[in-house]
Amino acid sequence: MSLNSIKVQQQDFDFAKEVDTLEENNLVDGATVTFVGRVRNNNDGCQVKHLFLEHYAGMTEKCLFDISQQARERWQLGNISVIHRYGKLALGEKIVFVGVTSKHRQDAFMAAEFIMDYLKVSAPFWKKELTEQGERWVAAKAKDSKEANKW
Amino acid sequence: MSLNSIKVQQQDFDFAKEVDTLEENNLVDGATVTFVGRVRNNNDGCQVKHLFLEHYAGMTEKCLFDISQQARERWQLGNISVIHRYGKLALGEKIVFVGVTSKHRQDAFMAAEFIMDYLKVSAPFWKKELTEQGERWVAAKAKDSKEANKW
Amino acid sequence: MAKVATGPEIKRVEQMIKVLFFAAIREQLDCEELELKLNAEANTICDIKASLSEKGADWQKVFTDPTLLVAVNQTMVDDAQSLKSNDTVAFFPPVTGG
Amino acid sequence: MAKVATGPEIKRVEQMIKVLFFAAIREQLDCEELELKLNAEANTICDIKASLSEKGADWQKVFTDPTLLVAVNQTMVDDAQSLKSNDTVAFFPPVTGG
Repeated sequence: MSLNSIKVQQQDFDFAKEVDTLEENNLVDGATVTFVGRVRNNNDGCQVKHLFLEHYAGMTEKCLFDISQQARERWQLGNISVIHRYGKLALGEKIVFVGVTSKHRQDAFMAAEFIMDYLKVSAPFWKKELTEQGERWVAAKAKDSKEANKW
Repeated sequence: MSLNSIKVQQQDFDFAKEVDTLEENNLVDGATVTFVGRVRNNNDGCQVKHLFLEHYAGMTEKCLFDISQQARERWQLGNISVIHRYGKLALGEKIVFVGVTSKHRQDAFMAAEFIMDYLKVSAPFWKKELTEQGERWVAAKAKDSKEANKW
Repeated sequence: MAKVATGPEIKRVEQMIKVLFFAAIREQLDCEELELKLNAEANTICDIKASLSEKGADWQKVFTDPTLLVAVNQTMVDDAQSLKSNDTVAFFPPVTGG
Repeated sequence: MAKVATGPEIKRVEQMIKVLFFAAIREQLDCEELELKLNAEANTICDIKASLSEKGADWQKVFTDPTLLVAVNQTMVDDAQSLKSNDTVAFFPPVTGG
Protein backbone atom coordinates (compact mmCIF):
# COMPACT_ATOMS: atom_id res chain seq x y z
CA MET A 1 0.00 0.00 0.00
CA SER A 2 1.41 3.35 -1.05
CA LEU A 3 0.93 6.42 1.07
CA ASN A 4 -0.13 9.65 -0.65
CA SER A 5 -0.28 12.24 2.07
CA ILE A 6 -1.22 15.83 1.19
CA LYS A 7 -1.56 18.45 3.91
CA VAL A 8 -2.21 22.18 3.58
CA GLN A 9 -2.02 23.71 7.01
CA GLN A 10 -1.31 26.84 9.00
CA GLN A 11 0.68 25.22 11.82
CA ASP A 12 4.30 24.11 11.65
CA PHE A 13 5.17 20.44 11.24
CA ASP A 14 7.78 18.16 12.79
CA PHE A 15 10.20 17.24 10.01
CA ALA A 16 11.53 14.11 11.74
CA LYS A 17 8.03 12.82 12.46
CA GLU A 18 6.95 13.37 8.87
CA VAL A 19 9.98 11.45 7.59
CA ASP A 20 9.32 8.64 10.07
CA THR A 21 5.73 8.36 8.81
CA LEU A 22 6.99 8.40 5.23
CA GLU A 23 9.43 5.57 5.86
CA GLU A 24 7.65 3.40 8.42
CA ASN A 25 6.83 -0.25 7.67
CA ASN A 26 8.67 -0.02 4.40
CA LEU A 27 11.47 -2.50 3.76
CA VAL A 28 11.02 -2.39 0.00
CA ASP A 29 12.16 1.17 -0.71
CA GLY A 30 15.88 1.81 -0.28
CA ALA A 31 15.79 5.51 -1.13
CA THR A 32 14.18 8.51 0.56
CA VAL A 33 14.55 12.04 -0.79
CA THR A 34 13.18 15.02 1.10
CA PHE A 35 12.94 18.70 0.33
CA VAL A 36 12.27 21.46 2.85
CA GLY A 37 11.73 25.06 1.78
CA ARG A 38 12.09 27.83 4.35
CA VAL A 39 11.53 31.57 4.55
CA ARG A 40 14.79 33.18 3.46
CA ASN A 41 15.97 36.46 4.92
CA ASN A 42 16.38 38.05 1.51
CA ASN A 43 14.69 37.99 -1.87
CA ASP A 44 15.56 40.14 -4.88
CA GLY A 45 17.88 42.16 -2.65
CA CYS A 46 15.29 43.11 -0.03
CA GLN A 47 15.57 42.22 3.63
CA VAL A 48 12.53 40.08 4.43
CA LYS A 49 10.96 40.29 7.91
CA HIS A 50 8.19 37.78 7.43
CA LEU A 51 5.95 36.24 4.80
CA PHE A 52 2.23 35.97 4.51
CA LEU A 53 1.03 33.04 2.40
CA GLU A 54 -2.44 33.13 0.88
CA HIS A 55 -3.96 30.08 -0.77
CA TYR A 56 -7.11 28.90 -2.52
CA ALA A 57 -8.38 26.38 0.03
CA GLY A 58 -9.58 23.19 -1.59
CA MET A 59 -7.84 23.81 -4.88
CA THR A 60 -4.38 23.66 -3.26
CA GLU A 61 -5.03 20.18 -1.84
CA LYS A 62 -6.49 19.00 -5.14
CA CYS A 63 -3.58 20.43 -7.09
CA LEU A 64 -0.91 18.89 -4.83
CA PHE A 65 -2.69 15.55 -5.04
CA ASP A 66 -2.82 15.76 -8.84
CA ILE A 67 0.91 16.57 -9.00
CA SER A 68 1.78 13.61 -6.79
CA GLN A 69 -0.33 11.34 -9.01
CA GLN A 70 1.49 12.63 -12.10
CA ALA A 71 4.80 11.83 -10.38
CA ARG A 72 3.56 8.29 -9.75
CA GLU A 73 2.76 7.85 -13.42
CA ARG A 74 6.29 8.88 -14.40
CA TRP A 75 8.41 7.05 -11.83
CA GLN A 76 8.25 3.95 -9.68
CA LEU A 77 7.50 5.42 -6.28
CA GLY A 78 6.61 4.15 -2.84
CA ASN A 79 5.24 6.81 -0.50
CA ILE A 80 4.72 10.51 -1.19
CA SER A 81 4.11 13.20 1.38
CA VAL A 82 3.58 16.90 0.62
CA ILE A 83 2.93 19.57 3.26
CA HIS A 84 2.44 23.23 2.41
CA ARG A 85 1.78 25.89 5.00
CA TYR A 86 -0.17 29.13 4.67
CA GLY A 87 -0.68 32.21 6.84
CA LYS A 88 1.99 34.27 8.54
CA LEU A 89 5.47 32.73 8.48
CA ALA A 90 8.51 34.15 10.25
CA LEU A 91 12.10 34.12 8.99
CA GLY A 92 13.55 30.64 8.84
CA GLU A 93 10.19 28.91 9.26
CA LYS A 94 9.40 25.89 7.14
CA ILE A 95 7.04 26.59 4.22
CA VAL A 96 6.95 23.34 2.31
CA PHE A 97 7.93 19.71 2.72
CA VAL A 98 8.16 17.07 -0.01
CA GLY A 99 9.16 13.50 0.81
CA VAL A 100 9.35 10.60 -1.63
CA THR A 101 10.44 6.99 -1.18
CA SER A 102 11.42 4.64 -3.97
CA LYS A 103 13.31 1.45 -4.67
CA HIS A 104 15.81 3.49 -6.68
CA ARG A 105 17.38 6.80 -5.77
CA GLN A 106 17.07 8.23 -9.27
CA ASP A 107 13.27 7.90 -9.18
CA ALA A 108 13.06 9.47 -5.73
CA PHE A 109 15.27 12.43 -6.73
CA MET A 110 13.39 13.03 -9.98
CA ALA A 111 9.96 12.80 -8.37
CA ALA A 112 10.79 15.16 -5.47
CA GLU A 113 12.21 17.74 -7.84
CA PHE A 114 9.27 17.34 -10.25
CA ILE A 115 6.76 17.83 -7.45
CA MET A 116 8.52 21.01 -6.30
CA ASP A 117 8.83 22.38 -9.85
CA TYR A 118 5.15 21.76 -10.59
CA LEU A 119 3.96 22.99 -7.22
CA LYS A 120 5.86 26.24 -7.87
CA VAL A 121 3.96 26.98 -11.10
CA SER A 122 0.56 25.41 -10.51
CA ALA A 123 -0.44 25.24 -6.84
CA PRO A 124 -2.52 28.32 -5.94
CA PHE A 125 -0.37 29.87 -3.22
CA TRP A 126 0.73 33.50 -3.19
CA LYS A 127 3.46 35.03 -1.07
CA LYS A 128 3.32 38.52 0.32
CA GLU A 129 6.57 39.72 1.84
CA LEU A 130 6.97 42.22 4.61
CA THR A 131 10.32 43.85 3.88
CA GLU A 132 12.00 46.90 5.32
CA GLN A 133 10.57 48.75 2.31
CA GLY A 134 7.00 47.65 3.16
CA GLU A 135 4.62 44.96 1.98
CA ARG A 136 4.71 43.53 -1.51
CA TRP A 137 3.39 40.55 -3.41
CA VAL A 138 6.21 38.33 -4.58
CA ALA A 139 6.48 38.26 -8.37
CA ALA A 140 6.46 34.91 -10.15
CA LYS A 141 9.85 33.96 -11.57
CA ALA A 142 10.39 33.13 -15.24
CA LYS A 143 12.99 30.61 -14.00
CA ASP A 144 10.22 28.64 -12.28
CA SER A 145 8.26 28.24 -15.52
CA LYS A 146 11.42 27.12 -17.26
CA GLU A 147 12.09 24.52 -14.60
CA ALA A 148 8.57 23.12 -14.83
CA ASN A 149 8.82 22.98 -18.63
CA LYS A 150 11.89 20.77 -18.54
CA TRP A 151 9.79 17.76 -17.52
CA MET B 1 30.80 29.92 7.07
CA SER B 2 29.87 26.77 5.19
CA LEU B 3 29.73 23.41 6.90
CA ASN B 4 31.34 20.44 5.17
CA SER B 5 30.71 17.47 7.41
CA ILE B 6 31.94 14.03 6.36
CA LYS B 7 31.48 11.05 8.65
CA VAL B 8 32.27 7.39 8.03
CA GLN B 9 31.06 5.39 10.98
CA GLN B 10 29.84 2.04 12.20
CA GLN B 11 27.03 3.29 14.46
CA ASP B 12 23.63 4.50 13.33
CA PHE B 13 22.83 8.21 13.20
CA ASP B 14 19.85 10.32 14.16
CA PHE B 15 18.41 11.66 10.92
CA ALA B 16 16.52 14.55 12.57
CA LYS B 17 19.60 15.66 14.53
CA GLU B 18 21.75 15.60 11.40
CA VAL B 19 19.24 17.74 9.53
CA ASP B 20 19.02 20.15 12.46
CA THR B 21 22.81 20.54 12.42
CA LEU B 22 22.73 21.02 8.67
CA GLU B 23 20.15 23.79 8.89
CA GLU B 24 20.99 25.54 12.14
CA ASN B 25 21.92 29.23 12.21
CA ASN B 26 21.17 29.50 8.53
CA LEU B 27 18.66 32.11 7.41
CA VAL B 28 20.26 32.51 3.99
CA ASP B 29 19.48 29.12 2.47
CA GLY B 30 15.84 28.52 1.63
CA ALA B 31 16.27 24.97 0.34
CA THR B 32 17.35 21.74 2.02
CA VAL B 33 17.50 18.44 0.15
CA THR B 34 18.27 15.19 1.93
CA PHE B 35 18.82 11.65 0.76
CA VAL B 36 18.74 8.55 2.94
CA GLY B 37 19.64 5.12 1.61
CA ARG B 38 18.57 2.03 3.54
CA VAL B 39 19.11 -1.72 3.38
CA ARG B 40 16.38 -3.08 1.11
CA ASN B 41 14.87 -6.52 1.63
CA ASN B 42 15.55 -7.58 -1.92
CA ASN B 43 18.18 -7.07 -4.58
CA ASP B 44 18.31 -8.76 -7.98
CA GLY B 45 15.47 -11.02 -6.88
CA CYS B 46 17.15 -12.42 -3.76
CA GLN B 47 15.72 -12.03 -0.28
CA VAL B 48 18.34 -10.09 1.74
CA LYS B 49 18.74 -10.83 5.47
CA HIS B 50 21.49 -8.35 6.23
CA LEU B 51 24.41 -6.52 4.68
CA PHE B 52 28.04 -6.30 5.59
CA LEU B 53 29.77 -3.15 4.39
CA GLU B 54 33.53 -3.12 4.03
CA HIS B 55 35.43 0.10 3.36
CA TYR B 56 38.94 1.45 2.87
CA ALA B 57 39.30 3.56 6.02
CA GLY B 58 40.89 6.91 5.31
CA MET B 59 40.27 6.80 1.59
CA THR B 60 36.48 6.80 2.06
CA GLU B 61 36.59 10.04 4.09
CA LYS B 62 38.99 11.63 1.60
CA CYS B 63 36.84 10.56 -1.34
CA LEU B 64 33.58 11.84 0.19
CA PHE B 65 35.26 15.14 1.01
CA ASP B 66 36.57 15.46 -2.58
CA ILE B 67 33.10 14.77 -3.98
CA SER B 68 31.52 17.41 -1.76
CA GLN B 69 34.16 19.91 -2.87
CA GLN B 70 33.42 19.12 -6.51
CA ALA B 71 29.73 19.75 -5.82
CA ARG B 72 30.63 23.14 -4.35
CA GLU B 73 32.52 24.07 -7.49
CA ARG B 74 29.50 23.28 -9.65
CA TRP B 75 26.64 24.77 -7.64
CA GLN B 76 26.06 27.55 -5.14
CA LEU B 77 25.75 25.59 -1.91
CA GLY B 78 25.50 26.34 1.77
CA ASN B 79 26.13 23.35 4.03
CA ILE B 80 26.93 19.78 3.03
CA SER B 81 26.75 16.73 5.25
CA VAL B 82 27.59 13.18 4.20
CA ILE B 83 27.43 10.14 6.49
CA HIS B 84 28.24 6.63 5.34
CA ARG B 85 28.13 3.60 7.60
CA TYR B 86 30.12 0.40 7.44
CA GLY B 87 30.00 -2.97 9.22
CA LYS B 88 26.97 -5.19 9.70
CA LEU B 89 23.67 -3.57 8.78
CA ALA B 90 20.26 -5.14 9.32
CA LEU B 91 17.24 -4.86 7.00
CA GLY B 92 15.83 -1.35 6.91
CA GLU B 93 18.86 0.23 8.59
CA LYS B 94 20.22 3.49 7.26
CA ILE B 95 23.39 3.15 5.15
CA VAL B 96 23.99 6.63 3.83
CA PHE B 97 22.86 10.21 4.41
CA VAL B 98 23.44 13.20 2.15
CA GLY B 99 22.15 16.64 3.11
CA VAL B 100 22.65 19.86 1.17
CA THR B 101 21.40 23.39 1.76
CA SER B 102 21.29 26.14 -0.84
CA LYS B 103 19.63 29.42 -1.64
CA HIS B 104 17.94 27.75 -4.58
CA ARG B 105 16.23 24.38 -4.68
CA GLN B 106 17.65 23.45 -8.08
CA ASP B 107 21.22 23.68 -6.76
CA ALA B 108 20.38 21.63 -3.69
CA PHE B 109 18.66 18.90 -5.71
CA MET B 110 21.46 18.72 -8.28
CA ALA B 111 24.22 18.63 -5.67
CA ALA B 112 22.58 15.91 -3.54
CA GLU B 113 22.03 13.72 -6.58
CA PHE B 114 25.56 14.40 -7.87
CA ILE B 115 27.10 13.45 -4.51
CA MET B 116 25.13 10.19 -4.42
CA ASP B 117 25.96 9.34 -8.04
CA TYR B 118 29.66 9.96 -7.52
CA LEU B 119 29.79 8.24 -4.16
CA LYS B 120 28.24 5.17 -5.81
CA VAL B 121 31.05 4.84 -8.37
CA SER B 122 34.08 6.21 -6.54
CA ALA B 123 33.88 5.85 -2.75
CA PRO B 124 35.63 2.62 -1.68
CA PHE B 125 32.77 0.76 -0.02
CA TRP B 126 31.79 -2.81 -0.83
CA LYS B 127 28.56 -4.55 0.10
CA LYS B 128 28.33 -8.21 0.94
CA GLU B 129 24.80 -9.53 1.21
CA LEU B 130 23.61 -12.38 3.33
CA THR B 131 20.67 -13.79 1.36
CA GLU B 132 18.68 -16.98 1.77
CA GLN B 133 21.01 -18.44 -0.87
CA GLY B 134 24.11 -17.57 1.17
CA GLU B 135 26.69 -14.79 1.20
CA ARG B 136 27.68 -12.87 -1.91
CA TRP B 137 29.47 -9.71 -2.87
CA VAL B 138 27.10 -7.26 -4.52
CA ALA B 139 28.01 -6.66 -8.17
CA ALA B 140 28.53 -3.10 -9.35
CA LYS B 141 25.72 -1.89 -11.61
CA ALA B 142 26.33 -0.53 -15.11
CA LYS B 143 23.43 1.85 -14.40
CA ASP B 144 25.49 3.51 -11.66
CA SER B 145 28.35 4.31 -14.04
CA LYS B 146 25.86 5.73 -16.49
CA GLU B 147 24.35 7.96 -13.83
CA ALA B 148 27.74 9.29 -12.77
CA ASN B 149 28.66 9.96 -16.39
CA LYS B 150 25.68 12.22 -16.94
CA TRP B 151 27.30 15.01 -14.89
CA MET C 1 -39.83 26.00 1.90
CA ALA C 2 -39.66 26.96 -1.78
CA LYS C 3 -42.79 26.44 -3.85
CA VAL C 4 -42.46 23.64 -6.33
CA ALA C 5 -43.61 24.45 -9.85
CA THR C 6 -46.31 22.04 -11.05
CA GLY C 7 -48.22 21.57 -14.27
CA PRO C 8 -47.26 22.87 -17.72
CA GLU C 9 -45.92 26.21 -16.49
CA ILE C 10 -42.11 25.85 -16.01
CA LYS C 11 -40.33 28.43 -13.90
CA ARG C 12 -37.22 29.81 -15.58
CA VAL C 13 -34.32 29.25 -13.15
CA GLU C 14 -31.52 31.79 -13.35
CA GLN C 15 -28.18 30.33 -14.44
CA MET C 16 -25.63 31.71 -12.00
CA ILE C 17 -21.89 31.30 -11.51
CA LYS C 18 -19.70 32.26 -8.59
CA VAL C 19 -16.52 34.27 -9.27
CA LEU C 20 -13.59 34.41 -6.81
CA PHE C 21 -10.52 36.66 -6.78
CA PHE C 22 -7.24 35.96 -5.02
CA ALA C 23 -4.08 37.70 -3.82
CA ALA C 24 -2.99 40.86 -5.72
CA ILE C 25 -6.04 40.60 -8.01
CA ARG C 26 -8.40 40.63 -5.03
CA GLU C 27 -6.63 43.70 -3.68
CA GLN C 28 -6.61 45.53 -7.01
CA LEU C 29 -10.34 44.95 -7.49
CA ASP C 30 -11.12 45.31 -3.79
CA CYS C 31 -13.43 42.35 -4.32
CA GLU C 32 -13.23 38.81 -2.97
CA GLU C 33 -16.24 37.21 -4.56
CA LEU C 34 -19.26 37.99 -6.73
CA GLU C 35 -22.09 36.22 -8.52
CA LEU C 36 -22.73 36.52 -12.23
CA LYS C 37 -25.69 35.62 -14.37
CA LEU C 38 -24.66 33.18 -17.09
CA ASN C 39 -25.52 34.21 -20.65
CA ALA C 40 -26.42 31.15 -22.75
CA GLU C 41 -24.87 32.70 -25.87
CA ALA C 42 -21.72 34.08 -24.27
CA ASN C 43 -20.60 31.57 -21.66
CA THR C 44 -16.84 31.14 -22.05
CA ILE C 45 -14.13 32.47 -19.74
CA CYS C 46 -13.32 34.89 -22.55
CA ASP C 47 -16.88 36.25 -22.42
CA ILE C 48 -16.78 36.55 -18.61
CA LYS C 49 -13.51 38.49 -18.82
CA ALA C 50 -14.95 40.86 -21.41
CA SER C 51 -18.02 41.46 -19.29
CA LEU C 52 -16.01 42.02 -16.06
CA SER C 53 -13.66 44.43 -17.90
CA GLU C 54 -16.58 46.80 -18.27
CA LYS C 55 -16.87 47.33 -14.52
CA GLY C 56 -14.20 50.05 -14.52
CA ALA C 57 -10.57 50.94 -15.21
CA ASP C 58 -9.14 48.64 -12.46
CA TRP C 59 -11.19 45.77 -13.79
CA GLN C 60 -10.18 46.37 -17.38
CA LYS C 61 -6.51 46.37 -16.35
CA VAL C 62 -6.85 43.07 -14.49
CA PHE C 63 -8.82 41.25 -17.19
CA THR C 64 -6.58 42.26 -20.08
CA ASP C 65 -3.40 41.15 -18.29
CA PRO C 66 -2.11 38.12 -20.25
CA THR C 67 -0.54 36.59 -17.11
CA LEU C 68 -3.93 36.32 -15.35
CA LEU C 69 -4.75 32.72 -14.42
CA VAL C 70 -8.18 31.17 -14.18
CA ALA C 71 -9.58 28.01 -12.65
CA VAL C 72 -13.06 26.52 -13.02
CA ASN C 73 -14.17 24.32 -10.16
CA GLN C 74 -10.58 24.27 -8.88
CA THR C 75 -8.98 23.13 -12.14
CA MET C 76 -6.85 25.47 -14.24
CA VAL C 77 -8.45 26.20 -17.62
CA ASP C 78 -7.85 28.49 -20.57
CA ASP C 79 -10.03 31.28 -21.92
CA ALA C 80 -11.94 29.05 -24.36
CA GLN C 81 -13.45 27.02 -21.51
CA SER C 82 -17.26 27.30 -21.44
CA LEU C 83 -19.22 27.46 -18.22
CA LYS C 84 -22.39 25.94 -16.86
CA SER C 85 -24.67 26.93 -14.04
CA ASN C 86 -23.21 26.78 -10.53
CA ASP C 87 -19.62 26.70 -11.74
CA THR C 88 -17.06 28.43 -9.55
CA VAL C 89 -14.59 30.54 -11.49
CA ALA C 90 -11.44 31.82 -9.79
CA PHE C 91 -9.12 34.51 -11.14
CA PHE C 92 -5.63 34.90 -9.74
CA PRO C 93 -2.12 36.09 -10.54
CA PRO C 94 0.77 33.69 -11.30
CA VAL C 95 1.31 31.50 -8.24
CA THR C 96 4.32 31.91 -5.94
CA GLY C 97 4.19 29.09 -3.41
CA GLY C 98 6.84 26.56 -2.48
CA MET D 1 68.20 2.91 17.81
CA ALA D 2 69.35 2.37 14.21
CA LYS D 3 72.93 3.08 13.35
CA VAL D 4 73.39 6.21 11.30
CA ALA D 5 75.64 5.83 8.25
CA THR D 6 78.49 8.27 8.37
CA GLY D 7 81.37 9.10 6.06
CA PRO D 8 81.64 8.32 2.34
CA GLU D 9 80.06 4.86 2.58
CA ILE D 10 76.29 5.22 1.83
CA LYS D 11 73.99 2.40 2.80
CA ARG D 12 71.60 1.44 0.00
CA VAL D 13 68.06 1.73 1.41
CA GLU D 14 65.53 -0.67 -0.10
CA GLN D 15 62.67 1.03 -1.96
CA MET D 16 59.51 -0.61 -0.66
CA ILE D 17 55.80 -0.14 -1.31
CA LYS D 18 52.83 -1.42 0.62
CA VAL D 19 50.05 -3.22 -1.29
CA LEU D 20 46.52 -3.62 0.08
CA PHE D 21 43.64 -5.77 -1.17
CA PHE D 22 39.97 -5.23 -0.42
CA ALA D 23 36.63 -7.03 -0.53
CA ALA D 24 36.24 -9.87 -3.09
CA ILE D 25 39.84 -9.38 -4.25
CA ARG D 26 41.16 -9.91 -0.73
CA GLU D 27 39.10 -13.07 -0.43
CA GLN D 28 40.13 -14.41 -3.84
CA LEU D 29 43.82 -13.89 -3.05
CA ASP D 30 43.43 -14.79 0.62
CA CYS D 31 45.72 -11.83 1.26
CA GLU D 32 45.06 -8.52 2.97
CA GLU D 33 48.38 -6.79 2.63
CA LEU D 34 51.94 -7.33 1.42
CA GLU D 35 55.14 -5.42 0.87
CA LEU D 36 56.91 -5.24 -2.47
CA LYS D 37 60.38 -4.13 -3.45
CA LEU D 38 60.23 -1.32 -5.96
CA ASN D 39 62.17 -1.86 -9.19
CA ALA D 40 63.63 1.42 -10.46
CA GLU D 41 63.17 0.35 -14.09
CA ALA D 42 59.66 -1.13 -13.75
CA ASN D 43 57.77 1.02 -11.30
CA THR D 44 54.31 1.61 -12.77
CA ILE D 45 51.04 0.04 -11.63
CA CYS D 46 51.18 -1.93 -14.86
CA ASP D 47 54.52 -3.38 -13.82
CA ILE D 48 53.27 -4.23 -10.33
CA LYS D 49 50.25 -6.02 -11.80
CA ALA D 50 52.48 -8.05 -14.13
CA SER D 51 54.73 -9.03 -11.27
CA LEU D 52 51.84 -9.98 -8.94
CA SER D 53 50.22 -12.05 -11.73
CA GLU D 54 53.15 -14.43 -11.51
CA LYS D 55 52.26 -15.47 -7.97
CA GLY D 56 49.74 -18.09 -9.17
CA ALA D 57 46.53 -18.76 -11.06
CA ASP D 58 44.29 -16.83 -8.63
CA TRP D 59 46.62 -13.86 -8.84
CA GLN D 60 46.75 -13.93 -12.59
CA LYS D 61 42.96 -13.98 -12.77
CA VAL D 62 42.65 -10.96 -10.45
CA PHE D 63 45.34 -8.86 -12.13
CA THR D 64 44.13 -9.39 -15.67
CA ASP D 65 40.52 -8.44 -14.83
CA PRO D 66 39.85 -5.13 -16.64
CA THR D 67 37.36 -4.01 -13.96
CA LEU D 68 40.02 -4.07 -11.22
CA LEU D 69 40.45 -0.65 -9.59
CA VAL D 70 43.61 0.75 -8.08
CA ALA D 71 44.41 3.65 -5.76
CA VAL D 72 47.80 5.06 -4.82
CA ASN D 73 47.93 6.83 -1.48
CA GLN D 74 44.11 6.80 -1.40
CA THR D 75 43.60 8.42 -4.79
CA MET D 76 42.28 6.45 -7.75
CA VAL D 77 44.85 6.16 -10.54
CA ASP D 78 45.25 4.31 -13.82
CA ASP D 79 47.80 1.64 -14.79
CA ALA D 80 50.32 4.14 -16.17
CA GLN D 81 50.84 5.71 -12.74
CA SER D 82 54.42 5.32 -11.54
CA LEU D 83 55.29 4.65 -7.92
CA LYS D 84 57.85 5.88 -5.44
CA SER D 85 59.16 4.45 -2.22
CA ASN D 86 56.66 4.16 0.64
CA ASP D 87 53.64 4.52 -1.60
CA THR D 88 50.55 2.58 -0.57
CA VAL D 89 48.86 0.83 -3.47
CA ALA D 90 45.36 -0.58 -3.03
CA PHE D 91 43.63 -2.99 -5.39
CA PHE D 92 39.89 -3.48 -5.19
CA PRO D 93 36.82 -4.46 -7.22
CA PRO D 94 34.27 -1.89 -8.49
CA VAL D 95 32.77 -0.12 -5.48
CA THR D 96 29.20 -0.78 -4.31
CA GLY D 97 28.50 1.66 -1.49
CA GLY D 98 25.63 4.08 -1.09
